[in-house]
Amino acid sequence: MRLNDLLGRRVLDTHGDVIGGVADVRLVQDGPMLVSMQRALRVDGLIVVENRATRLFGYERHVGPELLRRLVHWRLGEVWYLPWDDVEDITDDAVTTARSRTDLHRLEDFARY
Amino acid sequence: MKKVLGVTLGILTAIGGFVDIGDLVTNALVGARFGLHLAWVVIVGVIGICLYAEMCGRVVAMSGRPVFDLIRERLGPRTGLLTLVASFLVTLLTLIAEIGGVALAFELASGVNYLLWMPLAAFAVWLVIWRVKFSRLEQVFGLMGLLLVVFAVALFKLGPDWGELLHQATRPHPIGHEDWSTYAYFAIALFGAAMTPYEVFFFSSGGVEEKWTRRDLVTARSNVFVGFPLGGILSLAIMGCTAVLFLPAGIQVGTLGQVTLPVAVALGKIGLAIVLIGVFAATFGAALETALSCGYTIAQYRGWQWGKLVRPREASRFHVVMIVCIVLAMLTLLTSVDPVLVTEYSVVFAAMALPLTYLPILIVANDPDYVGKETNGPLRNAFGLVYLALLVVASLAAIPLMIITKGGQ
Amino acid sequence: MRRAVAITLLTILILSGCGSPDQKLRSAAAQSARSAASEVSTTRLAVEQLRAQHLWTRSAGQIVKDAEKGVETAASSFSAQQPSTPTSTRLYEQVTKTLDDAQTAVTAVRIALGNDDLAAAEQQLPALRQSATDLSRIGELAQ
Amino acid sequence: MPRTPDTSGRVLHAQLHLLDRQLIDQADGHLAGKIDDVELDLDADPPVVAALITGRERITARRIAAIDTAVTVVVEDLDLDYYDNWVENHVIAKIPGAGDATE
Repeated sequence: MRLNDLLGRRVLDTHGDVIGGVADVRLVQDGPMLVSMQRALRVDGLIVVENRATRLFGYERHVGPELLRRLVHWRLGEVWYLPWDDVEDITDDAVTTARSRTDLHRLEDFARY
Repeated sequence: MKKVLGVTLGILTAIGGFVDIGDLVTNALVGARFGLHLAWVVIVGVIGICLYAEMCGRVVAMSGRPVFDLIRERLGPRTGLLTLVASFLVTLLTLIAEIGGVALAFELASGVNYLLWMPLAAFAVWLVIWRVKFSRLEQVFGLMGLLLVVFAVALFKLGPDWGELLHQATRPHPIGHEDWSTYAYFAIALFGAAMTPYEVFFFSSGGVEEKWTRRDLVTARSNVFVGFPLGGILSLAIMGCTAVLFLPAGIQVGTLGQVTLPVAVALGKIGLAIVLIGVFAATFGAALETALSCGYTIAQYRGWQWGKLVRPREASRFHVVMIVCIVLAMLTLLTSVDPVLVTEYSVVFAAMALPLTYLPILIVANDPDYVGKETNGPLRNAFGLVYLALLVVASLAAIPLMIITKGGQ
Repeated sequence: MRRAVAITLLTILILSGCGSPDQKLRSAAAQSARSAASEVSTTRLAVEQLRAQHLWTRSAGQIVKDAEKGVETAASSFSAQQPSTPTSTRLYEQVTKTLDDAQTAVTAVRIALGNDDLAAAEQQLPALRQSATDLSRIGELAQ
Repeated sequence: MPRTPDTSGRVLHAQLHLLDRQLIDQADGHLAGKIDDVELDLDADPPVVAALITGRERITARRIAAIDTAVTVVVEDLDLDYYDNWVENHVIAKIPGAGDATE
């Protein structure tokens, strides 16, 4: 699957309600060993934003002029983190999760790196 | 000692390199029409370019990434492409104006029509880019551009009423037959001339060409914080000269000859010779910078090999872009369009392209992935945001004002 | 009835925003005169500096050549105006004559410099000064 | 407090850190295009980044040598310079001095 196809795709919760769109894919470099003696980039989960804008400008990481970051976040609405285990299915026009909107985790609640 | 020399050389180069045809024409024109009543815009513009050029220099020194890499990374391919088209067209327009400026300087010195000089100037620009090392090209034309200091000398020699000049400078409002719309229009033109986008493209790409590292931060900063303001003072001297000489006589500036006339009045033939060499160096140097910037922006957006630190054949697409641009500039000038008029429009269009160019710089200068611990402090960010707001206002107001004032008439 | 028509016409005229035809012509005259005055004064300055040996003949010639083009542009843009009342016709004729005088003087200087005849160019100085004064006066007619 | 994601390895964001980044050839340090897209293998266990896409070329994940402000890759037999070479052979090489260093 191509990243550009996944970005911006609708995310549906267990009730079939749209909760937002895919904004980014979180990768962790602890996958299987590759030939080049590096570990593969494992897909850890999806960053989902309420207003389906696809550009976060990297602001999920709390950098940048405060005012600009707030402006971006205000446009994005809620930002959630959807761990890969919670992703149920990816179809041509939507990503579905087993969770319901109310028990999604906000990205901010996860430890920053 | 060698280090001090390097820093001094960098500063001198920055002063000479700051002034180009846009600054020459816009400052002279504004001085003749508004006196120093718009001088504050030059100061605002210089602070802005210092602020953002310093961020660029820091990002380059810490990460090795030039500005257009950042623009595509942070704005994505689509908005990035929009920024590319806008800033590329403005830079090309500036290149046309600079090559025209070189030819006009020769016309003034020789009395031979500039259209005959123009192909020669264009060819020389290409040849220097093709054959001469980056650092040499920057230093030679930067240092020769310093000759424009003659404008400051001329201003003293003209013996102006300094009190009157200060009086004008501290009263920001239109005078005589001008109204607020032309006042605002030329404020945007001056702002665009001072902060024109190719300056950061060239500055940051130049940092990569010269392989800046963390150790070169001092050089980068001294160039920016000493060189650019002194370049700004040169701009003000040009404005002062026409304010003293042309404003009372009701002379409006529309040709390069009129731009240089105050120096001849004050210092005679020697002054004229010096100012013509200075104008040649400034416009020729800027023609090199804009031609290179045309190549830098497209190559950096597409990820092609670019730069003068490799042999031309290793960066073939980069060189082809520059050749095409120089040929386009030549063809445009052959339609006998007035280069001074092209300059007047180019600085206003520059103002329009600015916000999308400077936004990614501000974002990345805060990103530890790029600059490590050297992120912007709160003061820099506050200034950065104020300027971003100013740029947005100028960019939105540029076209309506251009229509209302019929291009500043 | 007649009165109603007159009022309507007046309203249209005011609403159309271009003011009376007289005013329109005055404003065009002022603008052309100001740009012509600029070129005439540039020529005057160039000749004076040449006399003081502050300029090369070639450069002065180039400056005057450009000024001549500028005066021509100003004169031809004004001559395209359409005077429609007796007052405007009078103004039109007067301004056209002043612009013509300016053009003649600048052209004479250009020719003199082309022939390296500084004396002939200097002879035009009084005419240039007079022309600049006249043009400036017209320039004050409107904003 | 929700479970903190497993952070034993380095954390990257595909769009932020990979997409639209500059590619660099590890062999000679030359610039080799931009990352136009990233191919994810979501059916693998665990799901991983399978390849980087630039223009028409596909760079498999095992060729990635380093990910920094630019991404260094092992190019070897990949033809990333196809267009650059074409322009070089048909235009630039024909101009005198194309192969010389500048002075």
